Amino acid sequence: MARAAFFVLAALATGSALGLILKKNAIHGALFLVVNLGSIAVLYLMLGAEFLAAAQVIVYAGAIMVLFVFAIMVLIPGKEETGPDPRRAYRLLALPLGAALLLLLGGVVAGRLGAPAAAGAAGDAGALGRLLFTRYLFPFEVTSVLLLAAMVGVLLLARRGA
Amino acid sequence: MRLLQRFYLVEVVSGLALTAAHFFRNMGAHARRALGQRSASGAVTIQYPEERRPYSPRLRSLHRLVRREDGSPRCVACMMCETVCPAHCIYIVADEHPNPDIEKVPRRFDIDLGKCVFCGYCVEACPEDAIRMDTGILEFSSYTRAGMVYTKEMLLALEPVGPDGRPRSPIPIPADRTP
Amino acid sequence: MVPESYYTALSAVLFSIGVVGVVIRRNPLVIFMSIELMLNAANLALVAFGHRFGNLDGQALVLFVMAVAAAEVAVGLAIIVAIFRVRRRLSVDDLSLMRW
Amino acid sequence: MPRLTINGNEVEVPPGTNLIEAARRAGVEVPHYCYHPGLSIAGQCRLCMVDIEKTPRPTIACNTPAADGMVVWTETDRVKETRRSIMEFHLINHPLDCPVCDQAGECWLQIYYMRHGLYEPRMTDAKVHKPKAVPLGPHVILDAERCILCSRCVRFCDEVTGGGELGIFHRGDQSEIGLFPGTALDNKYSANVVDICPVGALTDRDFRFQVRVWYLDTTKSVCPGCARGCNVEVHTNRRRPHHAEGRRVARLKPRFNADVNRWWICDAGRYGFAPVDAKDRLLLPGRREGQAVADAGWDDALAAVAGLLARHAPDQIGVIASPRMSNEDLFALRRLLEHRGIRRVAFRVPPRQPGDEDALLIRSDKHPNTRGAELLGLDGDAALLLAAARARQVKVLWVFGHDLLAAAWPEAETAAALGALEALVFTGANANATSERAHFILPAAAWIEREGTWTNFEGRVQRFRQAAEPLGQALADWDLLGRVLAALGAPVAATRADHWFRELAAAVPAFAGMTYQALGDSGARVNA
Amino acid sequence: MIADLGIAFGRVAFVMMFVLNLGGILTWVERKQSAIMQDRIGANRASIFGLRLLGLFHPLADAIKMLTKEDFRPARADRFLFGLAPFVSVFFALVAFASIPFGDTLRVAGREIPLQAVTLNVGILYVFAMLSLGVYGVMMAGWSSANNYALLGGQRAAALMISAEIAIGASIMGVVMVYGSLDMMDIVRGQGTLLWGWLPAWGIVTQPLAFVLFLTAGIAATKRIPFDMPEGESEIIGYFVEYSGMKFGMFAMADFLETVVIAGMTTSLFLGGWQVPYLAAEGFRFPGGAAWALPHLVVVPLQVGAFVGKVCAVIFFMMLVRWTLPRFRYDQAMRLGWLGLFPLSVLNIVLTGLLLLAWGAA
Repeated sequence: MARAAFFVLAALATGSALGLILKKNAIHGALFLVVNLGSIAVLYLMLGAEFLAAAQVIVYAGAIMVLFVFAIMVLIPGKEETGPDPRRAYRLLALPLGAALLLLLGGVVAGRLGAPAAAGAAGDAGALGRLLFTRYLFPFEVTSVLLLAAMVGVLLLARRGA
Repeated sequence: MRLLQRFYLVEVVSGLALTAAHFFRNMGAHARRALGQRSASGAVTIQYPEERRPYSPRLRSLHRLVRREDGSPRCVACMMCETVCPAHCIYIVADEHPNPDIEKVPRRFDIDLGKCVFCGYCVEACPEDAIRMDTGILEFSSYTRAGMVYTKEMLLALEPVGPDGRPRSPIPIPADRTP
Repeated sequence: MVPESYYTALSAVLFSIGVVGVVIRRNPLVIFMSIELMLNAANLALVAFGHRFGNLDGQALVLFVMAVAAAEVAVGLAIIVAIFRVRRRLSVDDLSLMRW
Repeated sequence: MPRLTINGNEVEVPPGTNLIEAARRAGVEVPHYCYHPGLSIAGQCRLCMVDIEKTPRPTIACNTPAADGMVVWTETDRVKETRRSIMEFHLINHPLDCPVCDQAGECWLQIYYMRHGLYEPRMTDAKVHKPKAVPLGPHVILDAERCILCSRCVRFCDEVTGGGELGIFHRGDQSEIGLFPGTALDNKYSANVVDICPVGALTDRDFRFQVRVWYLDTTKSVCPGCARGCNVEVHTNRRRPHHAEGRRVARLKPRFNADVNRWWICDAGRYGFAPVDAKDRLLLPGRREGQAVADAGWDDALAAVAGLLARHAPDQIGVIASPRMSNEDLFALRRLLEHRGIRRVAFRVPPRQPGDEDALLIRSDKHPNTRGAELLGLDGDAALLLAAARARQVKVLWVFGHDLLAAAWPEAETAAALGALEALVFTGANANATSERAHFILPAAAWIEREGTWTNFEGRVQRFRQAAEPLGQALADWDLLGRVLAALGAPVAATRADHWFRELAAAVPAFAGMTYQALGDSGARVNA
Repeated sequence: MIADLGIAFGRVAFVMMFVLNLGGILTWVERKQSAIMQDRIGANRASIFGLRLLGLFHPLADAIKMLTKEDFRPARADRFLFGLAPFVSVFFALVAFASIPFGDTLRVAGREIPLQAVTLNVGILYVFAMLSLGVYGVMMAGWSSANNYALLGGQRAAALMISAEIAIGASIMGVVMVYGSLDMMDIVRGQGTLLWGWLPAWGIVTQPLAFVLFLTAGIAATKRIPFDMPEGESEIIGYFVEYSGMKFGMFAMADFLETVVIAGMTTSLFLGGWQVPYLAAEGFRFPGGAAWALPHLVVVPLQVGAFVGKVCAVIFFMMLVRWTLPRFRYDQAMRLGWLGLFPLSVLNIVLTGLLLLAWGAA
């Protein structure tokens, strides 16, 4: 049952990822990515990470991808990538290289994680929060500084004629 | 704006209080009416097709052609109304009247109500008081453009509004209308 | 129960697709989204490892990745929009200069 | 030359000019009813009163010749009072039914009453009733009540046509216009009395109740009815197509031209506009295949005709032009003939019955441009051309407008000639027996639908202007001839009638120096 | 196993029926309530055999009309997304209600059935996530219509929903902090306690500021008046201009469903959810010491009824707002969201934290 669900979700995730990189239309690509993110969120749920699943949907699908779709709509693309590609040969090289990377990663993963799973940890939000505010307190604070810096940077960039 | 108004919330609440007061007062009236108190009314509106207000005597409603005593139209096809009509919705074709003292008679007198703007200029312009807009009829929709064209015979068949403000003429239903 | 290696294999596939996407596409927005795809693949691997080793460090890391991704997207999109305003077209091949 | 002062302005007029004409020269209008410059002076209506200094009371201007040193005032209080009183007097028995009256909108009683009338009526007595809607003749209807007894119509019949059919009968307020017993107002100029009647007493049976005059548009034109070329106004009704069964031309009115028709026009010309809106108008270019006529479209039809002209030797092609065509059309045709070297050309087709003629206006030649065709050198023998067709020497014949089968020639011979042709091309506005046999039908615009010039029998070149859009896909002859020329590879620069006229003026000595501007409204004589 | 499946199906079916029917009936409520507020009579024309039933047949007539109308699609529209958009809109509005509890745990035949379609220990985040996904339907509709007005409407909608959701998310945090759980069932249970022995610790008592902020932002998230600038039906054209027939109806339906969801969330987070004041599992226990024991099978329906009643009251209030306030201008709504609601909800979080610390120390 769980295995079947995993394969369905994996197929969905892979298919939508392929859709993202193969669809000419950027809006379609973005919506494929949303589907991909959603299926990964469900995978998180299957891995017991309920809080992460919700955060994934809220932050990624609900905020980041909305920003993407918004930006695509504002820029109204669709005309790009229509002319002849001057670097087609280089780009086609990506396919064998990507396959090679996949093989490499597969080899690494297959080597390390062949053993059957131990009991999963409880992914409860309280525990996660406790961890964040004890062991990862410093990174957490640094992240807030990063977000602040990003916000200031965006404000500067968004000012017209700057 | 006062400082309090700037906060908006206070004004929102007072607005909500007003509408809510209306709601509950009217709801109470509806309830009392449902319980048999006929005088209670939760609405000030008129349920149009069933309830009608008497029209103003000056209301400009569907046109009619006035008849002589012998039933022929008073109209002498002088084209004053056709000329003055800002919507160009009147179509008159004149003919010789057998009585040389009357001289002219409309062979055709069509009003395209799909174009008419109900300005009443035709009534003002008529030297013979042959066209009036006093039928009290306001409902003459049609599913086709042709159904909006009222011919001489139809206009002659209409009667003035009765003393009760209700049209005495049968409300004309164009032939193409399906119930 | 699904073995964690399945998840990591899926993660590897998604990561490779993301890499290919970054290389073959010319639209900076799509490239950007491919990068997001790669980040997600990494996140999936992190959660799977965390599950495998029975602790929450993986999930904590994922949260940080998300925060960083959000910041990155905001800044990146702002830059792309700013470039578009100047260039009126979008293609990474035009963006080889550091100044414009 | 007497010099006189009218309303303070000095004006010099020829001797014998009356004060109305003198005032008109000074830019002053003196209201009048009975006076008409083309008729004798009656002094009947008394409206044209003016004040002349050193005279005790106002005097009628129509019967007072201008004298040197005269000082005339037309707008003194005394004059105004007199006019108002006379208008009141005229209206004693005139019915107030302007909306019904067909003259409304162009009625001088209306116009002058608005300007000079007494707006507070003082008459309380019943009006005298007289016969209404009495037909006087085939074209004129009398409403005796509306008559103000100016006697213009009586004088017209006495002096211009000489028939004397009309008179004023009875006395006092019972006076009325009528026919002398045993007569009818049926002379060839009878409808002119409608034009000169200042009120709605005499109306036109053809126009009566068809359209209100304020819906009409006016275009200056020339009558196409005979070689006289009377100047006319075409009154078209374009905005109310439901009137008069959709006919665009409501009526023709004579237009004053001192050198051609003065104020008059014959009835035949006045009512000769019917073909313009007739049912037999040719609307679409067609090609006959067997019995059926298929719509061809201009491009195909003109290409086919050009192909005929190009394929056959010039000697195998004949053209019968028409003296109804304008100078521009004929010149375009001449260019075409010159381009192909075609010599078999004619334009005279003898009518079966000779036309009537009189000393006033009517000419026996019923074509408006015979002189123009002669001047352009298109004269040939049409009978010889048909004989050549019968002998199968002419394979292609292009006929403009004529009905060859209705000509004076034996009909069987003509039919044989047409039957022997390889191709008959017909260009014209209306269908006829010849167009029934044509292989190609090219619809031409009627004269009111286009502009151009005609040369009348005296050699006066006169313009007619476009009054309406062509029906269907009809084109002016010069336009379709220009397109054929272009299809034959000849460069055509002219895209408007005046372009063709300019080329004509440059090429034909008789027309040298003429332009549309120079022709103006009254035309100009050719240099021959 | 089969019984479990049946129970799960029953829970989902109850929520579906509740949300869908309430959403459907809201079209009638909207007409009738506005009429009564405005001294009118309102929808009363649709009739079956002369039976008018206070205009209750109007939603039915609407449905028939929408189903039989021409389903128009612009020639240059993106075929797939144009068709998908209304479904996305309705879908997320519909599933958002899943983790809102409509009653306490029902114990019957030795089983414990939580009265909630899906039990999630991050339920509140789930609802929030589903609400935030609704914006995709709107944006897809605006973009795929190939109409610049629709596109602008979609952008307005997206901007509005983002700013509203930020405020919703931030104002929820205070509630989460007070009740110490992300599970909506826990939050509702937490509201069953009494403060000072007599005051039910509902969210509206413990988090009054958050309540106002949440309700405001929630109304904004439903895209209805006074926040209807994505699609001001009377003046400004919006993201579903090109839609007709049932697809148009689905967008309207999505708005109503979101209204129900927001009302359900408000009830659960601030109005005690299914809690009836002083009603515990065994029966009423009033502050004075009086008690009235009730059987379990009476208590639970009472609680479900309380939940339904509270949701209806909140919807009534939202309709009241909708028929009272004029529309915000786009910049005003943005200013309200980013400069009003969001900072205030952050302030609320800080204040709540300080108070909780003080409470804990005391």
